Amino acid sequence: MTLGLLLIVAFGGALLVYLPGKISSKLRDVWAVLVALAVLLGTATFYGKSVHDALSYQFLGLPLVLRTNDLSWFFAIAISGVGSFSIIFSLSYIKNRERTDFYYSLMLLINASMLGIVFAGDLLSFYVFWEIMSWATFLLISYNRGNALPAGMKYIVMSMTGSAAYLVAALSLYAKYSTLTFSAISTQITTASPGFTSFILILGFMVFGIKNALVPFHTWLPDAHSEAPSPFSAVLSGILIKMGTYGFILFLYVLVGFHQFSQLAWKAVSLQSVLCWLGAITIVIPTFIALMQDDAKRLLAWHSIGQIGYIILGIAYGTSLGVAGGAFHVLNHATFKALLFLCVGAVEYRTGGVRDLNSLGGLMRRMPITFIGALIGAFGIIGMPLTNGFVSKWLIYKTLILNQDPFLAFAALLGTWGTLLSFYKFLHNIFLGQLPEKYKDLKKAPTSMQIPILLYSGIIVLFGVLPGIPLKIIAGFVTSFGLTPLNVNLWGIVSETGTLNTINLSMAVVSAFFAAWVVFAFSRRSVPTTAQDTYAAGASIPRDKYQYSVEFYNPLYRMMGRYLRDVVDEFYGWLARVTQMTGEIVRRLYTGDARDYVLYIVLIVAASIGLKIWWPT
Amino acid sequence: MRILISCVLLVILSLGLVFALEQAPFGSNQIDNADKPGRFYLNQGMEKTGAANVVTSVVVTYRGFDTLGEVTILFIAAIGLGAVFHSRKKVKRYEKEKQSASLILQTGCRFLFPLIVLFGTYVFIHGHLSPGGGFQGGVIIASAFLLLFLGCEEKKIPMKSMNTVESLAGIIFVGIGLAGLYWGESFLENFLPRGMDYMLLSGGVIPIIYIAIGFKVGAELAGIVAGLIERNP
Amino acid sequence: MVAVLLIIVPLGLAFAMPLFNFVSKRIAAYLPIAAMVCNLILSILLLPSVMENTRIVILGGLPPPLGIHLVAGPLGVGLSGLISLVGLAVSIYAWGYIKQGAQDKYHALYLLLLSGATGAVLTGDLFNLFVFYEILCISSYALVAYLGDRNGVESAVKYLIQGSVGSGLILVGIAILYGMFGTLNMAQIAIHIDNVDSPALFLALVLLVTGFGVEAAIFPLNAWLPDAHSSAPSSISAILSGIAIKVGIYAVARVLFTIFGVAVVFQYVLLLGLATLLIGEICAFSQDNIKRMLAYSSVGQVGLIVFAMCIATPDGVGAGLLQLVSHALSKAVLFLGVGYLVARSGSMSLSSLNGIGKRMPVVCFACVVAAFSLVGLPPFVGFAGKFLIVRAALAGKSIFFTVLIGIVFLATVVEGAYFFRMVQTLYFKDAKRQIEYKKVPASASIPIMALVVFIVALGVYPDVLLPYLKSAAADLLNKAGYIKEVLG
Amino acid sequence: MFHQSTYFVGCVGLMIVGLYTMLTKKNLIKVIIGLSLFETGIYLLLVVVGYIQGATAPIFSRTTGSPAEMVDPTPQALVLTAIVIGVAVLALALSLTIRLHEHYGTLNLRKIRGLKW
Repeated sequence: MTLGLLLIVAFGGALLVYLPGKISSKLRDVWAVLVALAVLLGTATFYGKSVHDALSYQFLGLPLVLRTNDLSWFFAIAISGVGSFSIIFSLSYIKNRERTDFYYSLMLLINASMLGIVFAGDLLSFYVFWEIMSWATFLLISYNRGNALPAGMKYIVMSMTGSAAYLVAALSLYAKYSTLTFSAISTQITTASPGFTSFILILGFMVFGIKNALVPFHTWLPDAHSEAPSPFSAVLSGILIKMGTYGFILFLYVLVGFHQFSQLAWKAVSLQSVLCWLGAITIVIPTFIALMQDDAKRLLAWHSIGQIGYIILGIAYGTSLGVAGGAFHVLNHATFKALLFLCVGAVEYRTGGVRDLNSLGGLMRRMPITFIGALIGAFGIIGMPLTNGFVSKWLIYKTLILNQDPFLAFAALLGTWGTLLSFYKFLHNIFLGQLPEKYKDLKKAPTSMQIPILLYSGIIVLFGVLPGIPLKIIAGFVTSFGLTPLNVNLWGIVSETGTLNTINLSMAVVSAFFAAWVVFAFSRRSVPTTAQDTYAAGASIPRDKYQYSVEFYNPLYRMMGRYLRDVVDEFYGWLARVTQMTGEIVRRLYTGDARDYVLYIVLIVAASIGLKIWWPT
Repeated sequence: MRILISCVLLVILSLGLVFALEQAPFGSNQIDNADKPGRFYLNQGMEKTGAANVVTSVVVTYRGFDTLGEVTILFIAAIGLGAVFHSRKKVKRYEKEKQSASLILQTGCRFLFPLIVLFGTYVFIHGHLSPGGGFQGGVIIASAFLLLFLGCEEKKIPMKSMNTVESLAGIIFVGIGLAGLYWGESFLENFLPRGMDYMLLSGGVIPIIYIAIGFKVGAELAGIVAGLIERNP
Repeated sequence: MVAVLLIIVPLGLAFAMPLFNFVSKRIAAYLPIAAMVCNLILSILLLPSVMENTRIVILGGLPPPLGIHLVAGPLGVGLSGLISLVGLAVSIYAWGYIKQGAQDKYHALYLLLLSGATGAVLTGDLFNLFVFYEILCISSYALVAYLGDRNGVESAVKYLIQGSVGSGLILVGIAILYGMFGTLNMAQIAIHIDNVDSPALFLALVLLVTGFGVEAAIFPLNAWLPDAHSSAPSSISAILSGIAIKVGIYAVARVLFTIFGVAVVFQYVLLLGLATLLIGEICAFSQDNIKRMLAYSSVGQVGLIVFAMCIATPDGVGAGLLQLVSHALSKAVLFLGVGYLVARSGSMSLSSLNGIGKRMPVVCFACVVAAFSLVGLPPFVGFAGKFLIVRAALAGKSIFFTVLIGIVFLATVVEGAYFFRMVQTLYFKDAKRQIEYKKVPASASIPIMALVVFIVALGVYPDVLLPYLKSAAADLLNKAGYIKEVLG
Repeated sequence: MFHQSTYFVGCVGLMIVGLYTMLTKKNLIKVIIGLSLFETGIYLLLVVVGYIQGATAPIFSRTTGSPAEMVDPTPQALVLTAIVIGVAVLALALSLTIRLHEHYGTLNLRKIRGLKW
């Protein structure tokens, strides 16, 4: 199987969904799942291979290259995994909606285009797939209608700004080196002037920062994530925004090279430290904004931004531990964030679209599998030992501490606290506490939803216990960037000052759990009583609002709220309004009076004559 | 305000035009150049085409393609007018004020009409010999129709036959051009013998084309006039 | 020699229209289709031979400097192929779309418009260019007012006034050039122009560019465009946007590059093009009337094409030409599609089209593809155009152009914003009223889909156009080559 | 006779008067008259461009006929074409004006502004 064939299968499968869809919806579902699995399998066969195919097809006289290596494969397998899990989850989630053909087609198309991005071997094909991904994502974000429309607009406008910057960067490189393939550029760029390299890199940060939701460019993400259909939110948050991370790695390590990057500075401020601090800000502020959210998906969305901060911090830090941590966090975030979105999706599916944290509660007994999934996902994102999130965060902390960067380390730590707080709220408000009356008869999530939830949970624990599996691949490409090689074994990773050994760790954690279980199992059980009788003297009260978890962190919010305004978003909104107003003013030029139009013609002739007189050349 | 701006702009424009035009070497000194088309037409036009009126030979053969375009533009104006007026409601407003022309006027019109048409025909038939030509003749014929409209209101021009004349004349023009392509070497080539100088039958295809143009222009302008004064839909 | 038929066939058929009308009223609608099929075949047959060396078609029996002649070069024949392709699609569409008014007159005018456009791109004589340009303009004045409704007539009047002033300026320019050089042949003027330095020359340049600029809709000469494009019948909007503007751009480019070739003026026009781009896109952004929005978007695209051409390298001109092709195809699809959308929903306001995508899937799909192509998204042809433009602009490695490209992209983002808003309106908004929409007839959906196929096919494989673009750009830019081809 | 530039001044003057009328008059008919004036100026300019002082019309006859003493025939042919184009535009403009008057009941250009912005 060649890469070209894989992409043809992926794209063809996506576009041909309409055909079985015309016959029956069952057939279409089967087709979609089969295509997704076929792509997953196909991707898996490239494990460990290094391929470099120049296609016979050329675009505008420029050769197109597909290539794969450890880095690409790492991302590709994550893409096709998350993609196929989401497709399976969609089977029942999307069943009763309209335009399901469209939905599946776009899901597969986005999947295919993301694969194309990571397999692209030159800047042009990268861009083509990137753009296909962007507009397909736009269509799918808008799928939910209502609030989703402005969210989609926000996304696509920012995304287009990014692609514009990309095009400028890519074609500046082309103008200088008359090639667009990564390999050729990376050998030639070593001689470039610092100014040119910074120009390219800053444009690149803009492009990938937008997709990645790095802080000044993050505003599209909360809206888009929360308004998209949940299985797609999983893809969006899990892997689509990581294409930005891939781009970061590509520009920083593959094209320019870390050594060159670390030397770029303007006066005392180096580009690297700017990026690191952006990462740190991205960790802290969005995490605390997330804490205040009452919409389950919005909360998750803000956390996506926060977690991206860890990834960027790790990657920009540039030590091999940091890069490995960042890259591993990509995979981990893909698993636990997708899992969390799917759990919320399952809840949403059963409760009829409710995702307001204040009106849910006590669903643990009604939807146990979903609860377990959410629990493991939350553990993962907090970074509890035994989950994969722990390992990647450990790597990042370790490198920050080793290099004696207390402020960055503190920022990372602060982010974790925020995460802990908000996921306590998340878990509690949905699954624990009291079950509202109206959800008494809630059924379990359908099997097609439980399968991906369980699979994700399994993966999180597996990679948490045996982090060596992915770390081996990561160590492979980290070495290829010219960083110090990592010493990885199946149980963990060896660093200069300490060794991560998950076996010991898991023994400890499991015994702690066991001890806790013993305590709880043999102590007295709490007896649930109905709460409303004590209040209001028997008058009927709005029960939904009397959950004690309503407005969970209200005091905290009152304290921090005013510092957590999304200033950037307000700025972009202002910008949009200014554009609109400019349009309103500018179009007054077209006065509707025919004489004015003649005046314009005379004006331009007279102006030209005047220019010629004042400015004879 | 508007007047002020206009004045300023127009002053700049006119000064620019006048000064620029003054510095340009116009007229005499350019045409003496023998490879210039103007000189060439004067020196050899008569011999090549046999038309005594050099302007006509330029209009009909050398720049015949322009003339074809020009005829087309008139045609466009005629049918465009028809299209614009097509869906129009009949306006009755002006009917009341109408007053039929006096007998003298009516008789005079009827008397003059054939004479004017004859004159117009003369002008376009002799277009290659004397000043005048298809356009001029056509306009004169159209003016005869205008007179008819003004004087004798009950007269209607037969629109259908006008259209036919227009269409046929146009096809003849194009047909002659294609015949030139077939028998000669290029479109609109003067493929007929040039005939005797200064005689009516000279100039090869020029008189034929001019007659076609004359009919076409006459019919079209009459149609335009008719359209504008609402005689016909 | 055959190239003359490209002009003569539609012209002759239009002349014969009243005669055919006697036979049957229904023939009128078929004549444009027949003429355009014939032109398309002719152009495709001519193109390969013309690519090797330009053919000079003598008219009226005199060789080039003396008589009028057509220059069947790669640019001219290629553009006439584009004209006949779009013209064919639109005439098939019009066959089912034009149901009111004097239909035979519509089809005759339409044929004349196309023959005017073809003549303008093929001719090698300046005055002849003017004449055909006028044929194009005058027939479009009449066609804009074809329906006779208030908006149509009003916009036609404004279009006519502006257009006529523009033509007058062209005529003054021609008069100056003729007075100075005693010839109207573009190649010969081009020879002489290099030896003369006179303020009159500059004046002629300004007048010609301004005059042709009115049809090319360069800011601020484009005030007629939003009115005319939005109130004409949709088939005519498509042809005006797809073809008529392009002829204007061709004429401007011909004058600028082939006749004058003054480098300083390029930058001036380039800035004008940039202004056109920005103003068009911003105005379109704040429009709610969908046809007006598309019209302003045409303004913006014209700005982009002018910008690309005024980079004045072979790459830049080629990119501009590709963008021209892409815009012609995409905008034709959009206007044709929106024509039926507007007809079915009964209003041009964007909000009346809410959720219409479900009722009219084919047309809306086509519109979305065309919109994506205009924004420049792969894998549609607009992407290739945009890509080449940026490549050409950055090839000079000058900071000036990098900044300009930034502005271009600003405009593109704005453009994307309103096109994506349109897509959302078509598909993702709930229809307020429940109306049973009639299906779109095949006479509309087939040409639209055919154009969509072109958009996608050229987008996936734009390389087929590359050699053509290269020689067409050379045709336009290589002054010495052009002179040599024409005068031998 | 006059110096040649005198003619230019006349032509330009006519054009400017036409343009001034177009720019300042509110009535559509007057604007069209201005257009007509403007075009007339251009026709004159075209004729002037080909004029040679003292030369005759380019028509041969049995008695006269020295090509050297004739004016350039090309501009005259051009003027012929241009005039016809002008007539066509004028006819179309007037017909559109009639239609416009039916719709608006006025020819005041300040009021005929159904399409703007």
